[in-house]
Amino acid sequence: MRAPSGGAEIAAGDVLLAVENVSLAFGGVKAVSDVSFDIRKGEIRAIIGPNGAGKTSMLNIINGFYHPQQGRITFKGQTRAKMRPYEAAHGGIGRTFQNVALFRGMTALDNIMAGRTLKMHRSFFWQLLRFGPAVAEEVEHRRFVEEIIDFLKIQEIRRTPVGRLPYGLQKRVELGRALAMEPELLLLDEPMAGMNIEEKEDMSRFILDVNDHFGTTIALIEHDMGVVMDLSDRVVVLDHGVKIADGTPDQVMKDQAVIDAYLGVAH
Amino acid sequence: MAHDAAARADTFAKLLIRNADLHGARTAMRHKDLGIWQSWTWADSLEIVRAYAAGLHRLGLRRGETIAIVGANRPKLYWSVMAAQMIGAIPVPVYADAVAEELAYVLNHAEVRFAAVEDQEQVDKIQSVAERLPKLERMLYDETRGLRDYDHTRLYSIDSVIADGRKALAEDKSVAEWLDAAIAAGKGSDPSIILYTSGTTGTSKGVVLSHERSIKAASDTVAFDHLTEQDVALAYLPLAWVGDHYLNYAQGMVAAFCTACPESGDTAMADLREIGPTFYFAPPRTLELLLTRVTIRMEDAGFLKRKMFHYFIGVARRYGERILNGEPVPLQGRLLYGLGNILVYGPLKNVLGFTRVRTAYTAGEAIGPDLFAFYRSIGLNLKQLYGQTEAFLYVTAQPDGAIYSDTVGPACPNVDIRIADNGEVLFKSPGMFTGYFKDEAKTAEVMTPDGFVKTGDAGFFDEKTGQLKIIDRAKDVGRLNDGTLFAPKYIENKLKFFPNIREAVAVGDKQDFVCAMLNIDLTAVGSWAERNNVVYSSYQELAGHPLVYDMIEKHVADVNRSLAADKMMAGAQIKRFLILHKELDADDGELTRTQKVRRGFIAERYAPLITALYDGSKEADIATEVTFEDGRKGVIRARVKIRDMQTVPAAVEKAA
Amino acid sequence: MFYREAGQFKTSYTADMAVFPILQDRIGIAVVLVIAAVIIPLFGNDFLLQAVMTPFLVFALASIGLNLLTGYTGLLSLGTAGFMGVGAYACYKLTTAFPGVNVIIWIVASGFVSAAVGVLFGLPSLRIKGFYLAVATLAAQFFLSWCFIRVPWLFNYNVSGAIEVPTRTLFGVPVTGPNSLPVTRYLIVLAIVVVMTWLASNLIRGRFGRMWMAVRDMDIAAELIGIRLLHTKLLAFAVSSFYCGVAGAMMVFLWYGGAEADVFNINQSFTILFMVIIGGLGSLIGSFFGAALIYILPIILRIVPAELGVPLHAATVEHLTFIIVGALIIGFLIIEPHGLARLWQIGKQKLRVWPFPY
Amino acid sequence: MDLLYKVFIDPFLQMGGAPDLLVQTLWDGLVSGILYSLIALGFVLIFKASGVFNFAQGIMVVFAALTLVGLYEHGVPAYLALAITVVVMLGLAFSVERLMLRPLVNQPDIILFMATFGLTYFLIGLGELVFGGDPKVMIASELGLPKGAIEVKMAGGFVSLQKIDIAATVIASVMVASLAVFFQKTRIGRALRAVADSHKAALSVGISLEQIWVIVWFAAGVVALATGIMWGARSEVSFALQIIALKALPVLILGGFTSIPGAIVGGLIIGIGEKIGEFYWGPLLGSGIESWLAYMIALVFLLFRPQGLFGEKIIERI
Repeated sequence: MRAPSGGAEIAAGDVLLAVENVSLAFGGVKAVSDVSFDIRKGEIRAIIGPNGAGKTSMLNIINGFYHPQQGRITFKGQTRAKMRPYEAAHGGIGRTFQNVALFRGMTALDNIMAGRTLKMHRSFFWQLLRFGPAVAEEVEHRRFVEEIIDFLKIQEIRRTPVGRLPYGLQKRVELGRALAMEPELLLLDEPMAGMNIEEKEDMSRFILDVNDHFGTTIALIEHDMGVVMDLSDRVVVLDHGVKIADGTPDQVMKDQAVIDAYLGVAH
Repeated sequence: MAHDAAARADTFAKLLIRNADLHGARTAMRHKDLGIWQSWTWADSLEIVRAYAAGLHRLGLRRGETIAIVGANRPKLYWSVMAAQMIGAIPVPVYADAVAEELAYVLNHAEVRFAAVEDQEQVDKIQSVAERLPKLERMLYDETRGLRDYDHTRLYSIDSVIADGRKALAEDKSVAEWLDAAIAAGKGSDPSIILYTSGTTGTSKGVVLSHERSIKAASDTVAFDHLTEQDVALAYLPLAWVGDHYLNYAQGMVAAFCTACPESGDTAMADLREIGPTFYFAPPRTLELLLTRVTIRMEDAGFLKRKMFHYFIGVARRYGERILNGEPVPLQGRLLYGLGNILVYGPLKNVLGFTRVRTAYTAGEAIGPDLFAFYRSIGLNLKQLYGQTEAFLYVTAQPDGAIYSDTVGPACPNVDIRIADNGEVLFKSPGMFTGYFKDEAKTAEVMTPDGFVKTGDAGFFDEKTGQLKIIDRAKDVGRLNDGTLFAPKYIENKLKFFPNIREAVAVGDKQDFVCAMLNIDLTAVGSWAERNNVVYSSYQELAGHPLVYDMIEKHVADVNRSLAADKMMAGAQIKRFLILHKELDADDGELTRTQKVRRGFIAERYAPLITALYDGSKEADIATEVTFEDGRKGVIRARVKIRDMQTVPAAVEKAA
Repeated sequence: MFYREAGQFKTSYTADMAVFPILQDRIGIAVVLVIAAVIIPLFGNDFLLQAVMTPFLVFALASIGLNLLTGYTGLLSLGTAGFMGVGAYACYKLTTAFPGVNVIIWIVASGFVSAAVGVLFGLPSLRIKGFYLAVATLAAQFFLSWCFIRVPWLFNYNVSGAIEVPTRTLFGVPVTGPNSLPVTRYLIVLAIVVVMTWLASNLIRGRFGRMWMAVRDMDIAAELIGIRLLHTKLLAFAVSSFYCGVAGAMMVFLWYGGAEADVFNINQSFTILFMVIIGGLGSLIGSFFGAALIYILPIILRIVPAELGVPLHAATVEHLTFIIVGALIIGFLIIEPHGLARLWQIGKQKLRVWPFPY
Repeated sequence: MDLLYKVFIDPFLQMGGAPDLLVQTLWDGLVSGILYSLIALGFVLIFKASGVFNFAQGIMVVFAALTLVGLYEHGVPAYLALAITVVVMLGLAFSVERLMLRPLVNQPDIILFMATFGLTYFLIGLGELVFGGDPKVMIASELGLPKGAIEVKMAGGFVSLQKIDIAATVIASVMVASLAVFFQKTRIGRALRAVADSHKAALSVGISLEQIWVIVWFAAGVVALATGIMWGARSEVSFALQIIALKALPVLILGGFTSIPGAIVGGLIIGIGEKIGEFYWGPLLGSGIESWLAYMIALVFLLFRPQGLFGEKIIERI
């Protein structure tokens, strides 16, 4: 597949995204307070922490769905105060959600095709006639999407409305939709929540494949420590909106603060 | 007609070129991939195969060397076969599901230096036994997925090889010239392929076939079934099986018809429906599976629909086959059948993907008459053939209009068949193999001095139909004391065709008469029991129930009647039978893992019963050790009743 | 049962993405078109053409318009009639201002005017959702129908306050106005509806269709894959109003032959909303079914008693129709909330797997 | 310049110039506002308890009034007619629950919304079939409602207050008050509030969903009847009312779909707003702006407070 598009070129290993002293509050409630960390190009970065640690809020901040009251976010060298979600998408940030956010009324194929929206440019006029360039474009992207479908092994459910799919497959389709964007940074919010061992293994393999096949940088939230250990290069740990540790999986696992935090929630 | 020209082209490479000339624009191959049927014309195929062949040669594959082909039916693997043959190398297809063990044996025995495989799985499998394959140098793969960060010093993607060859052909005329020369140098007598017979009997042997023989045989059958470049076949049978190599590859090359490869094993059914082949082969097992699915799905249908379905299936049973065979049928029969065709048969065949099938074959094992009749009655031209790898599949095949469920047809064109005194079938055919690879001894073993091949099957020609009947493996056929031929499998199959009978063991070799030990089918008989409110608590109780005995007795009587019908077998009717108190079970070593009965073992395990069968006693006690699901061992004791049967005088002719 | 799909396989994405991938469907649609374009004009009487088919098609087009907005983009609108009115009045102004230009061009062009108005009233849709948006569109509805009464410029200061459709010709054949033939008008309506339906199906199968549905199903996720909500919603409003506008123009010019503001009142909006919901949200063919049921059914209800010679007061029939339609709407919603389109789908599926139940 | 003057200066000069007229207008606005509130109240009751956006509320008003008058015309004494009408509304509530809501339970809102459209059609047809389509005169006096007007001398002029309007105001207030009490104090009332949050909660109070639906629809029916009488007494009983009933929608927008006080306040804002607007600004646009002003007010308002007057800010989560 083609290389991710747009933005300043960043070599593997360099910082792709930097979060600096970011704080976010809803009304009085502090969701994230003064968190800083970075994500390097090409790595798999795990964000872990007990429930309500502000992990999802963090992702929402990164792709511009929430706007932090303080702090700055630098993505591909551009620091920005406020950004609309679709701008984040343009910038090359893909995303999947904790509780699947697919377009339920559409087939798996259309869902993934929708992920190509940004890459499609044929004018309304051509679309209207569905003729010449419009068709050519549609075919070109359909081909791309079919490769994703093949990659995720979801050929059989191509034409099934996603609403009818089992949870595990829905998660796969959602990953497919995110991949269709050819993101530079892929945010996965608990990609394995509620999956059985088998599905988890598949998903892990897919994530790794994505990472080395397309060289996509991945930030994921995950509860299953085993998975985090296997997948991630570096881990940042949040607790009650505060960063309590940051480093390689085993460093983090040894960290006392982390252990406490987890014992703290594991009543 | 394609097959005339085929005579002139004596190697597959030349055939490919001929097809590209005659049918350049016609589709040679399809593959369901990335959601649609990717297609290649004969011209495309030739171009690709030439490039591939050049590439292989540049990698170092030489004339006379072998190359293993491992994987599912995919264009690139078929092209691997063609490319290898084009430069005089010998492809050695191996079953994709073969375990590393078998794989190692075959690759080693065939001394392959090259292997073209489907994907990561196969690469891993081969690499796991790499140290036992000193000769193996290079591996080619089709699917890149997962192989990205493998060490690529000895690993190439097929695409890259083709690209490399294409480049060479384009840049350097001499390569093209060399290739043409290589093609021209190919002789019909050269070995075209080595097919390893799956090792049911001892270690597997490499059956060597030659270009001209394969092509000759294929040409004959192509003519026999009027296959043309218009036809389409779905290649879903294992690449390494003679069936696929014959039906799809050889016939496809000769008739220049289109070979379609399914997306994957599990989508084969759906793909079959989409592609709608005109030539179809399925082993009885598959057909049975299909029929069960049909019945189950119909059960969920509404009352009226179900009624209609069964009514018209009945109509089909009455008239269908006769209409298919072009026999006279009363007008109202034709009308009813026509109506049924609109309401049931047509749609049914459509859903199953048979709408366009002109010729369908089944083979491999005996097929139940009802099963066989069902498909024929709904208008599927299903026929039987008999053959084996050594014969390049075909020995006999049924011609349109002369179809019987219990015969396998007359000798194919240009095939001589002879029945040895011990009843073994011998044949001599245009397509027969040239020998076992690196195994003169075994080759000699199966060849008669005058050049016939021993099939190892016992059979005879049926007077009524003049078609061959295969009755059993030759070595299992015995004789009663009065000298009558006793073919246990033949009798057992007849018994097993009754849904109520799960397993059957016939005994009688060196005895005065034939006896049978039966297993009832718990589900079938169980539901029968419900309908007839027969109460039972266990298999044993049900098996012993007098009513069950009565029912089974009827079945046995039917079998005797049909045995009486042909006089070779008339003598071997069942005089006494019993229903075993337990189900024969692979865990107890009574069946093979492939669910075949192990006679010898059963004979000694149930010795008391067998003695009882012959000493005339009405019942017998038996104690057998069994293994339960949880692995515990236990002993089942039972008193088994024995029934005597009337035998039917051989003179009585069963109404055909 | 009639389907024979074995052997119908796709070797290109273009073929795979066709509107009617199955041969039998293509045949079916062809038959329908022939009946509509040849049989009916040849053998249909004026009543059928004038009072049944033409209105049915007009409503079908309006329903498609609304369906694009409500069914595909998930924006509930109660202002349909208003936008139709804009189309009608725009067409009237244009054709009276420039009599030279062919009226059919104006009928289509008037769609752009109502598209513009639609965008205007669509603006709030970024912040407002669901019923709230419905009320916003009500504002459009009432404001517009107020304009149709209070702005004499719109109806060229006719004392009657109504618009009279002038006679216009195409190749010398009168296509609008009192002395145009029903059959001519029917054929023009048919042509326009067929073409615009085809265009609509192109749109919804393409990128924009997916964007609309994405916004409908999960606007947040849509935004996060790079879809600009406002653009998308406004586009939906524009296209939807365009269709409604053309439908409105056709209603006045090719059906009524003249109209007062009251034609485009709130009840008209509701009627079309019914058609969409009963027909099936998010289905083009459903729009036709809905229009047929809601418009043609009452006609039948009116005719039947008369045919049967049951002496019923016209008013009584009128009331009964109301009752029955009301009951039917509830009934259909209970039987199949996803509308006739879903029933159609299910039936078709049954035929495809016949004789099997699934 | 002149226009700006007409829009921003002149109207206020008029107000200052003739305060009595201003008061009069305010009063009229207040009264119609109250009636809007009453209709809105009907919506709220049902929406709060069953999440159904009952489009038929408007027609229920008409239907109730029609039944009442119709019965009277058929010789039923006024008060008996009133009683019977109440029973009819109860019957309506029952059949709606049985034949419409129960089969459609757990369907998306839009579907239930549409169903109430169907109900509207049905009731229109039924009403006209039984009582005929032509406008009727409300039997106000027969029900002991006051007639005539009282002239109040104030602000250097006279303001005339229709007695019926005063009555309307009073009755409306009483009705709202009693509903409030009903919701706050009675067990069922609490259950109704609970059900708005979660159906289980309601069951825990020991009332089945079905019962609750019947109750709220009946309550809404009674409110409708009251509204019908008031409105009928002021103008006449006709199906035009159904359209006017739509005015309840902007009211709901302002007040929020679930807040009773909201409905009242919203109703007053709309009622007064449109009367003032019509009286002072209408002429600029050629009058009749009443028909849409309310919606415009709501629309503009929405743009600034999408969640309504009393609703609290929604934080979107994913």
